[in-house]
Amino acid sequence: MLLKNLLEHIGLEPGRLHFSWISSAEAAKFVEVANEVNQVVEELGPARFLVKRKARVA
Amino acid sequence: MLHYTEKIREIAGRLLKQGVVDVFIGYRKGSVPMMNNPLLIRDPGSTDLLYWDSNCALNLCNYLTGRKDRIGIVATGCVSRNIVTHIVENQISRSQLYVVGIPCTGMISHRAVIRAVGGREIIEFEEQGERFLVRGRDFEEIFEKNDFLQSNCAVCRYPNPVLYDEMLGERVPGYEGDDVYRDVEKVEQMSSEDRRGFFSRMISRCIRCYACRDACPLCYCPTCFVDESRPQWVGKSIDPVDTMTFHLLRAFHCAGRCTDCGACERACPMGIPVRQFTKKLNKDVQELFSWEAGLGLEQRPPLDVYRQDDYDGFIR
Amino acid sequence: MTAYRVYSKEEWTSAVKALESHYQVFVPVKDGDFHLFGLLSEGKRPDFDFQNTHLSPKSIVYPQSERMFEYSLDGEDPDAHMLKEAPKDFSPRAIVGIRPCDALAFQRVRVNFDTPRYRDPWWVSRFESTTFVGLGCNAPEATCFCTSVGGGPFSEAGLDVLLYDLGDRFLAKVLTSKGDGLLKKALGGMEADGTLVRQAESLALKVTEAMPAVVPVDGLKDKSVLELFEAPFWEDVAFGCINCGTCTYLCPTCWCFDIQDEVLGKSGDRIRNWDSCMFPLFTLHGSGHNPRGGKVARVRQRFMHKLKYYLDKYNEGVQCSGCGRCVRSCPANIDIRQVAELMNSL
Amino acid sequence: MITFKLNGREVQGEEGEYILEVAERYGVEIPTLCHHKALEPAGACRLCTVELFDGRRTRFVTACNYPIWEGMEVYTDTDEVRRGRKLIVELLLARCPEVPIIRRLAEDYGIEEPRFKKDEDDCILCGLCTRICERMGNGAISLAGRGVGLKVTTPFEIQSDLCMACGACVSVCPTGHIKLEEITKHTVKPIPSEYDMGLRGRKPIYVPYAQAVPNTPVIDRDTCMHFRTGECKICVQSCSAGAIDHAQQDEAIELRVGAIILAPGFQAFDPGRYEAYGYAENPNIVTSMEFERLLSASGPTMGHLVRPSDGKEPRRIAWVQCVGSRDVHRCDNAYCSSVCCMYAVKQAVIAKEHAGGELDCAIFYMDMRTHGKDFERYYNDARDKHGVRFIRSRIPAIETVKETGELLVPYVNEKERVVEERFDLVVLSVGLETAAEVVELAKKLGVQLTEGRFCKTDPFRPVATSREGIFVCGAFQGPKDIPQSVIEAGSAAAEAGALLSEGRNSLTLTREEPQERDCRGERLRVGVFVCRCGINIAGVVDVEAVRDYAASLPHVEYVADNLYTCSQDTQESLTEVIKEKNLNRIVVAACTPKTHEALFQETMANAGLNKYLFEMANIRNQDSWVHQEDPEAATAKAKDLVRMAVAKVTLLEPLREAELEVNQKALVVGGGVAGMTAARALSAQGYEVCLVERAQSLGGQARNLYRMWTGENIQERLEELIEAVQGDENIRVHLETELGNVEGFVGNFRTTLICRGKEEVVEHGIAVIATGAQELKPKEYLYGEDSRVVTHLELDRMFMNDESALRGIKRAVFIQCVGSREPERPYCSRVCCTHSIESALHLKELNPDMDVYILYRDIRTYGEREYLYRKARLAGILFIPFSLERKPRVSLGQGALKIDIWDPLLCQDIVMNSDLLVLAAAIVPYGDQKLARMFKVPLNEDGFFVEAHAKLGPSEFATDGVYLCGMAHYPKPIDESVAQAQAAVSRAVTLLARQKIKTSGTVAEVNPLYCSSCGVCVEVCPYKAPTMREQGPFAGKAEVNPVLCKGCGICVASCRSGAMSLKGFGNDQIMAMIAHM
Repeated sequence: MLLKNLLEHIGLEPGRLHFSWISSAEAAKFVEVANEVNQVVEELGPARFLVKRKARVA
Repeated sequence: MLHYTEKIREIAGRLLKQGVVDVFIGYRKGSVPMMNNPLLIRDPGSTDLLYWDSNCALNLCNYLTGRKDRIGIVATGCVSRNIVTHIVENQISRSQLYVVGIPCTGMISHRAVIRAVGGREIIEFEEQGERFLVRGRDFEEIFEKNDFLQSNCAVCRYPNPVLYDEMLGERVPGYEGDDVYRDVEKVEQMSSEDRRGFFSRMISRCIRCYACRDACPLCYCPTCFVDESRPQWVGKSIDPVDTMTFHLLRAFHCAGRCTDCGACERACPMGIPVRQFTKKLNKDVQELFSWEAGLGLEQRPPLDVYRQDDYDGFIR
Repeated sequence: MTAYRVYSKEEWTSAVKALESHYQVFVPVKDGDFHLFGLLSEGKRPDFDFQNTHLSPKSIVYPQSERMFEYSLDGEDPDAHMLKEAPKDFSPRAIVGIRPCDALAFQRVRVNFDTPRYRDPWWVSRFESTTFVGLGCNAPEATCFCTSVGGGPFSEAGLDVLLYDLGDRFLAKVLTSKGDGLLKKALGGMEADGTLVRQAESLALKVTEAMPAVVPVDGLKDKSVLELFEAPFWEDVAFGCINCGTCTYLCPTCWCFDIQDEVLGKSGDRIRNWDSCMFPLFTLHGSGHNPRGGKVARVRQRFMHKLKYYLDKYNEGVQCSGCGRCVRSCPANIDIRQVAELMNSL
Repeated sequence: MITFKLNGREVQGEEGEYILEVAERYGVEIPTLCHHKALEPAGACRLCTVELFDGRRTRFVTACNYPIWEGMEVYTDTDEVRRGRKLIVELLLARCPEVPIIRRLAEDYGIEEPRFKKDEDDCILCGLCTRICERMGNGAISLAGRGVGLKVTTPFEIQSDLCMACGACVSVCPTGHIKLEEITKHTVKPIPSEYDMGLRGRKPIYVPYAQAVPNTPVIDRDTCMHFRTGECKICVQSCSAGAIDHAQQDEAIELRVGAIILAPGFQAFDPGRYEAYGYAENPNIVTSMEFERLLSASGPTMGHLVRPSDGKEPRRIAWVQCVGSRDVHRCDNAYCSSVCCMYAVKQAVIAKEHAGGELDCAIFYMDMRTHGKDFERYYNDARDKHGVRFIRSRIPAIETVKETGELLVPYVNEKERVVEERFDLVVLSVGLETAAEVVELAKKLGVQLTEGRFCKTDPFRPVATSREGIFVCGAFQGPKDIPQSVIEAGSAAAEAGALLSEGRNSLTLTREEPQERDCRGERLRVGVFVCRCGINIAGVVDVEAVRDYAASLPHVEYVADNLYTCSQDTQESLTEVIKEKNLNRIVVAACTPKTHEALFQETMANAGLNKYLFEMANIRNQDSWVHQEDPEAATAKAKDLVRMAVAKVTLLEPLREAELEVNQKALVVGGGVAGMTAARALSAQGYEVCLVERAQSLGGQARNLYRMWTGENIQERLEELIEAVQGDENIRVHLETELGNVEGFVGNFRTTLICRGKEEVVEHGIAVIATGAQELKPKEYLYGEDSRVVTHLELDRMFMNDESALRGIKRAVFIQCVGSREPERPYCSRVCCTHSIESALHLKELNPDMDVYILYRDIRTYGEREYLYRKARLAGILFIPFSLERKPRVSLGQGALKIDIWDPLLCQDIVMNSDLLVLAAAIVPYGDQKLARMFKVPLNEDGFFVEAHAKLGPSEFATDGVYLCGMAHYPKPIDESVAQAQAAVSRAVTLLARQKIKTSGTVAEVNPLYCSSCGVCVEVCPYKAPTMREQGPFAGKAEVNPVLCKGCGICVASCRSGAMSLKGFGNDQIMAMIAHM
């Protein structure tokens, strides 16, 4: 929670970071969560914040 | 707080002479105005070097880590809280320490003072009770200390040491307002995008000197994550993402342990308000775990323990 | 070569502006609480009313992080597994308003990057494409000690032009043909007469003589390295040090760097970054051993390098230009002037 | 081997094969309508016509039945061929213009409208149906008629007896022409799946359910056509493993055994007998067992909740409780089935979760019996958080609304008025009963039954039947839930084990473990084995491509693909390959490590490799199963997974497993019934026991109890038990003793006992915690203020002392749930209802004229305890319910105890005077934090110990070597305490009997150079594996005891300094996988 709050505080879009607790017996939940995360993240589009591509240096 | 100096010298002399401690850690008057120099003495004869005023803001707890001898140390509220954390985290044992407690009326922000004189060079600083005087080449000004406190000191709820063997004076009142986290709340109210901009701009000046980390008594790992190479968690260039990653992780490693002593912010040569990161965590830790760091030897920081009723609303 | 031109302050501002079409022009700009060098082309307003920039202009020639090479690990790429030099910009640049101490610093550093045997192509190319327009110090700070280390508030070492601030105008002393060329590209100004030159010279003399701190470094040359190395004071000197990189990163004469590879997928960059002798990774061996493993050894290394090793190796003074930045900004108040005194009087 | 050319490419086939088969194998598609690989080809549809060049000339043949020959040249897709096929399709389209498969073909061949006159048929006369019928050995249909009159029909066109309604014809018909109903006289219905309660069909060859053990298909002889006609055997042809043998016979095996354990279970009550409920008529009335399948993700609707009648989502569901339980009118099951209340609550909550907020769930009950551990909390949540409605009313009948399939449920509401509610679905909470054949079996075995036809047992030996050496467990012992069944299973195993303990280990076979090769310093040689898993993987993923790709990866020395990598023969060849190629790292790309890792690791060990040099890539569960619709992406993903696994495996290092001796002594903490029983059971299995009791004498709470609900005298039995314990040579009893400290871990505990200030250290391999619980001292109802207000135990004491005053009492009142099921103690104390009724009956025995009232919230006389409830009512004891909101009020009035209570039946307050008020005080745990910390075992929020798994591990802790029984686990009666004590012992013996245990090699380790001594690891580890080194060069740094470490990784995640790593999951290994992703 602290991490999520901090990340979102410094500007990570809500919905970029998810937490879930899925036991190995909860296949349906896994699918559900995976799809949901997928959907939310797709709506957000590609991540830019905190993603390093090529170092921005001289 | 100047008047503490004599008492510190006297106590240090006594402790060293009686062999209660092997070394005594305090401050020496600095060679530059509003900058004091941490000092360790062994000889009861050199206690005159010890000095105390409202510019002793580098956290002395830093100098305790891993010491094996018996140590006398002066400690304000926040330093004592860090000493508590140090003891809880096995960095020093209580029995090695003789803590000389300082009821603290706050440290002066040298940056604010310089700003107040329009960036002109200050050559002399003199503390006079609740006021202080600064003198430059062609000016002289007297200020109220309370107007120039470091921002963490201005909202300090624990100015008195929480652990000590001897106190230097009467306890002083702590801050009682309920807006300790007003600065964090202000940022919280911004939009996600604005916050992103706010923090990106904030750290754009960072030169990756790690003064904030090195001034922090919580940062005592033998190898810091920024120095690890297998894997290399964070790049070493001044790439903005790497810089942000560094600040983020540094702050997170302090989650639930930070006493908001302000050493990081004071140490930053670029004047970056790095406490914006840790203070958000402090606020959340207080809200989620009702916890403030370093108040007692009995409990470990909240991220070290699991409790059934830990907040889990974020887990799906 | 010596010629003088005089500019009213407004004139000078537009003269600098005129340089923009020929150079990347770096000028002191106010940024929050302090001054820094900024690019004119980025819309920065020059502000010549400053003591010194908070950060030294070292990065203009020697960036804190610099991409040296690029490479590809993709077998399909015809240039796979080859280091290719990263594109670089060596176009002419001018640092206008550099303090004499910082100009001196480039000279002190040059012995490292530009030697008969080794030449750092990037440092040298940038250095050579740079024109240094100095601004003499009318009011050195209490922490300045350039005169003690071979410089002075109006020292001309390393400069192409030296400006004197004469209150309402600048007197520009042309020192090199490079400087001459620059002033020719600048607009305005006029030939200065002898009165102004004399006024400037007397100002320089007065200020130089009034320099407050004298830091003794005269005895260092004759001291034994080993004795200094084993001197008893290092532990006390180092005690307060928190091993941050402030002193070395602010220092105009610190030059150490570290080379890092950054790989993303199948492409990689070889980047060099400033290093600092304060850091644990500095001189860390592959074996895990570090000859300067602890705080005391690191602090000693910094001072020994600046004040002894450099002196012994190059015989060109100490590796310090007396700018005082480390003294002012050290969070723990470690003061090189006091250390120099300790070393000098051992 | 015959070589010929197919579309110009050289191909090979076996003698006797037809063109179509070979083409299929080489991936060349030839359209056909009448071909089935199990049947002889007929060349009926002509669609598979191809061009054949025999060296001299070209001709057209049907590929399905033209045998291949050396040197021939076949072209499957020339213009000529296409033209010919187009004509065939056009003709077919004219005949069957509406059949989808023909329309698709027409589209493929660019035909919009046939030029011929259109017909309205849907049979293309391909003859598949008749051929398959023949193959089934029936010949119930054939092609009859001639020329244009040719058609598929039955003999004489009448529905026939010959047809067995097997449905084979329907299954092969490409057009949907065949209607089984028209052919057969038999009713046509799918073979009901037993697992899905008949809600879904299954095949004659089937795996009973996905998790069945063994997970191999069986042939149902009753429906298999081969067993019915002697023909078919298609399965033999299709099984590439050659596993099918129709000749197998049942075998009678005679075993000589020392003990028998009966665990035949129960059968669900069949509500078809209740006409009033209309179960047999209305498909929307289902039993709870059927509903369970409807809710299940593996069920017929994949967990999507719909009504069976029309597939609509129900909006309102009702549960009707006690169907076939607590009922002597419509059936003979007077007992309570114990489990139905809880499962109904669970089903209602899950149904709501599945359906979202819209669903209304109502449960009609008589008494809500949620007496299990944590059940009451669940019940409260169901009501308060999920909004499940609970209505106390017995439902007399259910009516169907014909038009809508809705159901009308009439009931009596709280105002005593009959009302009716409509539901879309009604679930009958059917009870448990003993099957008739089990009753037969019992008779055969000479085992006595109770009046409810459950196995008769003794409370102090709850799993011993009336016949020596025969034990019972599970629902045959009495209706019960899973935790209690699992406990009894352990209990029965302990009883049997005690009989057989002398023979322990005499039949064990020990396996020779080959010498492990030291492969340090060797060049990396990775073997990659890609599994086809039959068609599970290969049906989607291009296994050969993945295999070839693996061969291109660095360090890979050997690759292979297997049909079933897990099969016995593959294991053998794997062992050979490892040895032959000197492989030193293995990757298996197959299914889940959860089920198969251990098998492959064992194979590696057999080949002399350290078993930790192994990595699995799950290309089935995580790939072929989830990306069926996109084989290309699935193949790419399989390559990714293999590449990652190879990247990781190259960085793996051999790990060691520590082996430790198990101390053969046991410690039992607590000298009550549970503790003593555990001690006796351990002793009976031949182990030494140290029994610790803090009181001055043995016996615990049982000392305060008068009679069992079955009437036995407890004190007599307790004395026998105490004597047996004291006389047992294997048991050392420590009275007035408490635990000072516990060190060590499973197999090697060192416990300090403190007895009157003196300390003694005992070493033991396991510990059983049986510290019990105690009766609450109530703070209400004038308890402690008036001597006539007593608790159960106090009343029992009066019974035992045979106090004559009791006989003079005119009126006695019992109040239930005193301190239980209250907000501050939200659990049911389980035993009080039975205890109150038993005491009330005893009062009636003492003085039949006494008025006895029991004021209750729900009477929870579960199982056969229900008889006692009935007996009490017959004996004239009066029961008045109350709710938590309207609790009885007790005051003093004119020398008597005055009790006010709202009677919901009369809808008014009743005031009664009483001479005796008995409070059913709650059972409260000791909440022994110190003990919990010493053994690193958890307490729940109520203060009871938390077992390893509520259902599957009820008598043990998650901490190895520590076991749990009795009331320290949860309030329970003596018989259940005894069972759990024996269960705990049986779990303990599985460990003790091994004498040596191996720990996992996957443990955490510390890099002391990185350790900052902060102690987070010590703090967070639930198993106390990390400690701070006390001496040596790294004194003050953390270290991990590999024996204690469970490899959970929590320390690794918590370590700020990066000093902790989990072997086999190190930073470099995981980063390598990420880098290769």
